Amino acid sequence: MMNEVNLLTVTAAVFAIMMSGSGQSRTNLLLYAMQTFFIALACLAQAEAKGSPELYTVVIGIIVIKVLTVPYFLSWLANKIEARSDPGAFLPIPLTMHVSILLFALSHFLALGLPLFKGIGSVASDATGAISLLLTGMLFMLTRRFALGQIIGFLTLENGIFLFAVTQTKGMPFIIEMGILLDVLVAVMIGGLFVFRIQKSFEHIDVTQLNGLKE
Amino acid sequence: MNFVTPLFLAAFMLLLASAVLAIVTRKKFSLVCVALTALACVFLISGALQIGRSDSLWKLSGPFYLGVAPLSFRFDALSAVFSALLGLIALCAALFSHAYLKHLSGRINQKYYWCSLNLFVLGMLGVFLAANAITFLVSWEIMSLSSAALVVWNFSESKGQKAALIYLGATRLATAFLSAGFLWFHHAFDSWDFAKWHFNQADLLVPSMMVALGLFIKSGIWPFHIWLPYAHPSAPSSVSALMSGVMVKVAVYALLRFFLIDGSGSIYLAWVCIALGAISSFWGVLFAFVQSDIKKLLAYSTVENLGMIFLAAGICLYAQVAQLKEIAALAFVAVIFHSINHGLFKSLLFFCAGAIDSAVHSRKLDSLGGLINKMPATTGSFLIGSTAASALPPLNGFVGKWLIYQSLFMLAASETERAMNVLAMILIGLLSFVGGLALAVFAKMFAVVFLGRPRSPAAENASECSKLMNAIPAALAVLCLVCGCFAGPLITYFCRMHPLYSAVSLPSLPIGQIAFLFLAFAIFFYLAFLRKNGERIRYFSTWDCGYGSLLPKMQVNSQSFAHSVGTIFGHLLQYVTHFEIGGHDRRHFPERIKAETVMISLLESRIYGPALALVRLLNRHFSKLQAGSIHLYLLYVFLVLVAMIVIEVLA
Amino acid sequence: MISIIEPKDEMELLPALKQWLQNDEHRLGLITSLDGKQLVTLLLDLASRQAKCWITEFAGDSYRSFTSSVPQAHWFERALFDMYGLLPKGHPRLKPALLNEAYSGIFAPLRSLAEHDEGKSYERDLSYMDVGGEGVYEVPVGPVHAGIIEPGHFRLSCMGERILNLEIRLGFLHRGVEKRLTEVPLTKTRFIAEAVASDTAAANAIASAQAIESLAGLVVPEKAVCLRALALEIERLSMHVCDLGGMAADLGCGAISAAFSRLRGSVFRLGELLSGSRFLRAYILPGGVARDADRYLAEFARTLKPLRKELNVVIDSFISDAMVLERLDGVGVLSPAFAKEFGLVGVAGRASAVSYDVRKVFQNKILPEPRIRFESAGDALSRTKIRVFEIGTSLDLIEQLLASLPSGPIAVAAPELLVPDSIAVGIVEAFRGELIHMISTDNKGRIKRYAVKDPSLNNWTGLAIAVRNNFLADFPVCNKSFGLSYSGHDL
Amino acid sequence: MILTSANLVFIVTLTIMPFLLIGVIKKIKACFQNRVGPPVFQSLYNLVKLFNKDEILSKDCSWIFRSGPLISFSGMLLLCLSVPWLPLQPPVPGCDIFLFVYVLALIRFFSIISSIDAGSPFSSFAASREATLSFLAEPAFVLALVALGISAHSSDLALIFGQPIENNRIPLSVWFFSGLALFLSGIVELSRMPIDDPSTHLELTMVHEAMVIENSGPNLALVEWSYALKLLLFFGLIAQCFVYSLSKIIALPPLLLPLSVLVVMLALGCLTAMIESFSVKLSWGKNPDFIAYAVSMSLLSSLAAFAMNGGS
Repeated sequence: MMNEVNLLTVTAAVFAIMMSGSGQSRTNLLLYAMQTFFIALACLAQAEAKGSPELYTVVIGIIVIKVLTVPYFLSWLANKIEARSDPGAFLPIPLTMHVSILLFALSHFLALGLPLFKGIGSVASDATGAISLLLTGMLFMLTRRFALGQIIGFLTLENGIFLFAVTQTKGMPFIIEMGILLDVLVAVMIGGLFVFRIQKSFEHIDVTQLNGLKE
Repeated sequence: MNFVTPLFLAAFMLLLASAVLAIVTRKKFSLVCVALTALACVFLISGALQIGRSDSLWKLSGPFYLGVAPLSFRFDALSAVFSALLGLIALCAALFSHAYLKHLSGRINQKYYWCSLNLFVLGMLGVFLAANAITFLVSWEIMSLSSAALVVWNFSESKGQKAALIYLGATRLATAFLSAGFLWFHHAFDSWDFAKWHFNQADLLVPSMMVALGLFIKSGIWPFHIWLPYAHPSAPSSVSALMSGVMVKVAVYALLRFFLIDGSGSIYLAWVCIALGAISSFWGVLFAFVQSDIKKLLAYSTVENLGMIFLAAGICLYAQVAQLKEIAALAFVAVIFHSINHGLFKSLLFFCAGAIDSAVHSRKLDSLGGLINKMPATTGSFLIGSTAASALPPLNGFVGKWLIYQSLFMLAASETERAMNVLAMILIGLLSFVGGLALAVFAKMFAVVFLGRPRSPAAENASECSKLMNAIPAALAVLCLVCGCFAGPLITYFCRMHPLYSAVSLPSLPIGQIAFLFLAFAIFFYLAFLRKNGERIRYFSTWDCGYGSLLPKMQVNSQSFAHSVGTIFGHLLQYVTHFEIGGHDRRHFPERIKAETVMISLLESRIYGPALALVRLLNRHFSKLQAGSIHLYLLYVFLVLVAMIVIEVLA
Repeated sequence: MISIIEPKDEMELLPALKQWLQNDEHRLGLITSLDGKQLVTLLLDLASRQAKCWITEFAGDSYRSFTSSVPQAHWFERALFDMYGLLPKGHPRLKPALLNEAYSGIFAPLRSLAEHDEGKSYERDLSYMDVGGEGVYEVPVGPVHAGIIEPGHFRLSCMGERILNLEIRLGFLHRGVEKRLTEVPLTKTRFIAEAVASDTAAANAIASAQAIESLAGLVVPEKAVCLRALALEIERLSMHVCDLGGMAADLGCGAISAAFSRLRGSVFRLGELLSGSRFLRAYILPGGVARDADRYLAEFARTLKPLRKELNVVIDSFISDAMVLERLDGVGVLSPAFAKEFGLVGVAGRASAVSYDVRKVFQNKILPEPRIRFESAGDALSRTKIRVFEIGTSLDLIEQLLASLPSGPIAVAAPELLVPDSIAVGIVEAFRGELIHMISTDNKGRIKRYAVKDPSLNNWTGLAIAVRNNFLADFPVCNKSFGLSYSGHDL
Repeated sequence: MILTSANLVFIVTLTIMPFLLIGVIKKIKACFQNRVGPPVFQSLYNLVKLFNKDEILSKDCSWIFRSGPLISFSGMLLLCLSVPWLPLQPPVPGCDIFLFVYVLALIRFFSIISSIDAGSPFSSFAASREATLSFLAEPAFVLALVALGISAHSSDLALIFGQPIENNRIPLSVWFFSGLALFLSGIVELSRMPIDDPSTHLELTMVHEAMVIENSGPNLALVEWSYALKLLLFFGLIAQCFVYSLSKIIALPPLLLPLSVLVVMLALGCLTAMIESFSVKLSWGKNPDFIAYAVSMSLLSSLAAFAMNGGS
């Protein structure tokens, strides 16, 4: 049955699903922030359960960097380049949401089939949220036309990996987790710069147009 | 005293007599034919009603031996239900034709029509009663060929030619698959008797799939539905009613007889039925929505309803395998009940379409409108038919759909494979979507045909057709209502037909009470609020924003009603609107604008078209082999001989 | 300003006009006639700030239509046909612009009675384009609308939810304004002039005053010039706030719409303090303004300050709402090419890259110059953005004018008679765009012909083009984003 | 129908609550617009007024036109008496999910055809819009109810809703997601913002209002009354979803249950009013996207229903 961590991860995954159904950059970012916030909460619950104090620092790091800084920076960026909404590529955006629900169900079955790390007291169904986040992130990247969407998708994917690591292992070394956080920050900044560059040189940030650059 | 066999025999004879009479006599035969056919139908119905639960077998031997097996017929509850339906619809069709053919007079050869019609009914009756494969196939062929003859009645038109060719192709294909399957079964069981065959054996998957495929093609289920929208508009309305109301049910009957009634089931066939049923219900209703020809629309709606019936059949098969007795019984009842329902309301709608056609001489929705004041009786029947087809309570269509929903719901809640639970849930979602669309389809059709202002002079000057043509749809409408409100006993009766589920108690719906309460409310509020205002009603023109009278063009028409749906599902429907803007300075001041919406059937353009092209290409190459030289043929024979010897030696 | 009059031969008129319009600094102001015997083509030179009138005399009552080469001319020609019965030969869509079914075929309001007595009748084509194809249906909207707005008939031909064609029929309000303006004494002219369109009272009064002043050779005192500019900006502010509120109401944001209505009340208060009338009526007169506002300026400044702050809050919450942006983006696009060819003016013009603003060109040098911004997307969003921007500009201008208000008299006496045989124009940037009043005098110095060109006249066609291929449900949004005037059009 | 205390409560609230809900929504909207707004029971007074008015009928219309409001009112009343929109046993038993959905469909069918009957351009394209929107939203509505039904192992609405708390086996997440899905599809069904603006004056953008544009007098009164009943029905079901999911966290005394449902219904009214004051009506092309959210919520609800059903 549900425990707290499970509930929180699933909530995060639901936010990711809702995110995949919106084409508006600001809604996406808001939902991303919510999703990450619930991941932070899940992390906190995990810290409570396992009694590992360094996880608290990680939680604060997540909240500061991924819940506040990154969405704020990206929404500033979106405003700057007037990338209000994404028309979507390959799949209509509402359908993306339904597909990601399907992926959610799939990850539920997948999680049930995972070998259990019984020794460390993790529960297989915790992985549902993590796997679903990962898949949703990838789907999100696939179905967005603009570079901003790719960044958000990438961040969601990264959230999924992080959540998987937190819930399914005893916990990575503290320094690595903090390092990952910083990496994410740097990646987003660089990604933002790229978005600017693309915008500048092509007057729009439609990545499907980049295909045309091939010889 | 059992009158069953004589009654059926009499029906057979009368039909045959009527067919022969139509061809032979030269004078006013129409009335006699009608009388004979009608009498046959009456015998048929009364025979079917007498069958009850006792099975009986009746063999024709001697001269009717046909070389391999005698023509043998079996009377049991299942065949009784379907032959009763056949009798009823055929009776209606015969009476209706009598009046309706005047509309087509000059364009149709009446002799030919009556002969084919009688043979058609005869063939269907044979299929419903057949006790062995030979009888089945012979009747099946009579049915297919005579119906094809009825479809081609206006062979002179290119549309009719195309319809006939497609229909003939489909029936040939269906017969081919059926015969192949039956041969295989004969090989396996060494008998032609259906009673000795077991269709659901695991090692006989291939032939049972072949048989099923033949039935799918005949029933016009996705992706074999393409003959329906061609054949129905082309055939006279009374024939369409018979084809859509009964003939496609022949496949359902065969499915029930072969695969469902023995209580076992093949899981693969279940999957195929569920998949094709689900797709065709969605596909059919979606295409129905964007049609603007009444009969084409009704044809697509048939695809939808057949899809639902096959979906229920698939669930029944699955539940039988999974030993879910209650669900299997529900789905079984749903299959029969919805077949009957669909037979009733669809033939009703086709009869009404015929009445409209004969009054306005057009089947185009966008040239009709405002017929409610001109054809009040037809309007009433059509309204009931439409509400039944949209599965609205308290009509029979709702009960059928409710049974399907209920079986899906129980499947979703049952303790079976998780994937099946999820699938059942998704199917409920899909069916509700289909239901919503069906409602939109029939609301659109009813409103565009009967309400508002007439869209063409012909519709303006239409008048009600003859009493007979009104009475038949009206009678069917009453039956629709009765089957809906008093569904409980029928459901129990149908459930008892299955040998294994006769003891299962099914959930029931107080539909009669609800309908009664509803009616009481409606009458009460009418009396309370609306009637006393009778003298306080003033009549004025529809709100025109003060500009002046509204033109017929200023009301939504069929295509515009469906346009949003067309754009939402544009990819499936291949829905494209072309614009043609003309004028001296078309950029600034266009003088003419024309918008044309076209749809290309995805299946026809992407699958059947290329497949046919491939066949033609191969034909062209293979025809070189057939040079007409005797030496060449001898060479072939020789080569085959050598090849066989080689194979024998190697083996 | 007094315009230069040049006679032009009928044959060379069209080539000359085409050549004139090749230059980006040149505009076509107005095509009309004085008494039905000639064409008067008013041309504006934005570089040298001059107006020029080409007068083409012709015999008979038909001439070769310009419309096929100069699309902007089509509405002028339709109006000419209605008013004088002058037939433009080869006009692609000669339908009534100012009259409707109620007027008999003989009636042409501006023709002399003698000509009417000849009993010449005109066939008016009152049909609508019948868009062909199966599934096309028509939605007639108006002239009586659900809201309290003026009459106009829109005939929308639709395919499902898509608009294929829009035909606009106006002229339900024909009041004979132009005729009446030639009949009343000069002292009463201003009252009729400002009633041409009552939401544009100040701009109409200023344009009328400017034309009369040029004909009378008056020099308006500096203070009066500034006070007039103040009135004009207040009117602009009030109407832009009103239009934004209307847009918010059409989008369904009831609360924001209500806030805009309330703020419009404050702007009215400014107008009342300045002129004594909330709608700026009876304030501007030839020679100056009617009332000195010195006593109320302190109160004026007190009202203005919080207004700016509150307006910013409401506008921000409206225009930065992602849903609003999304809703307006790409709706009712009018491409810059069309805007140029149909000579669009004002907000709608500037949203489609027509940067023309009368204040930049023709206004008095002593007035502060406004900031001008233009967009090139041409959709409802750009029109809304321009409107928001102009609210800011108007507030800036009001503050600047208030800070540097010169002292001195507010009016000079107006003469009884005007310069004979000349044509003068008053051009003002009303809140909808370029507004022209043209007065021509006879040999005794009386007004012979008074022509008004409302900004809406240029823009109605723009609306008809912009809604093509849009959703039917988006028509009100398109219409509101153009914000055109019915009464200004139906003179 | 036996007159028990539960039935009495049911019928009393049925007569008052619909008008109260509409009144509260209007009042709060007025508040946001700096207006005093109409009295809370203005819609009731309007009804009385309309019943006393003359009726104007179009010359083009037939008996279908007047049957639409009649059927829609009778059907709504029937549903309000047989669907447990209050957590009490309804006076008329035996309404199951599918019957509920299809009686609503019956009402929709007749309102669509009756709006086309007069041949008005406005009401006929509104009918097309209504048909399109409602079939898109139908799966969300049905699946949300079916998810609840699967958790409750019954398709009888009286066994899903209207149960005392201790009998309630449906898990929190199913209640919650179904509540969301019902709310979102309720917005579509009730033609509220952001799908349809009930207070607009623009015929071209309306759905429900344009459909009934030709109705007047008692006929219009029936339309408005049945709309009020529909509002009550939907809000009652949605409120119960939220109250039950709340009751999984906080223990509610059983007697307070109906009361708290009524309070939540009013709160939903407030929420609707807020949305209607600040949100923007969606473009016609964006409506399917909105409905997709409703469908997603119902899918999540069904997923939750299966996930939680696994243990049993």
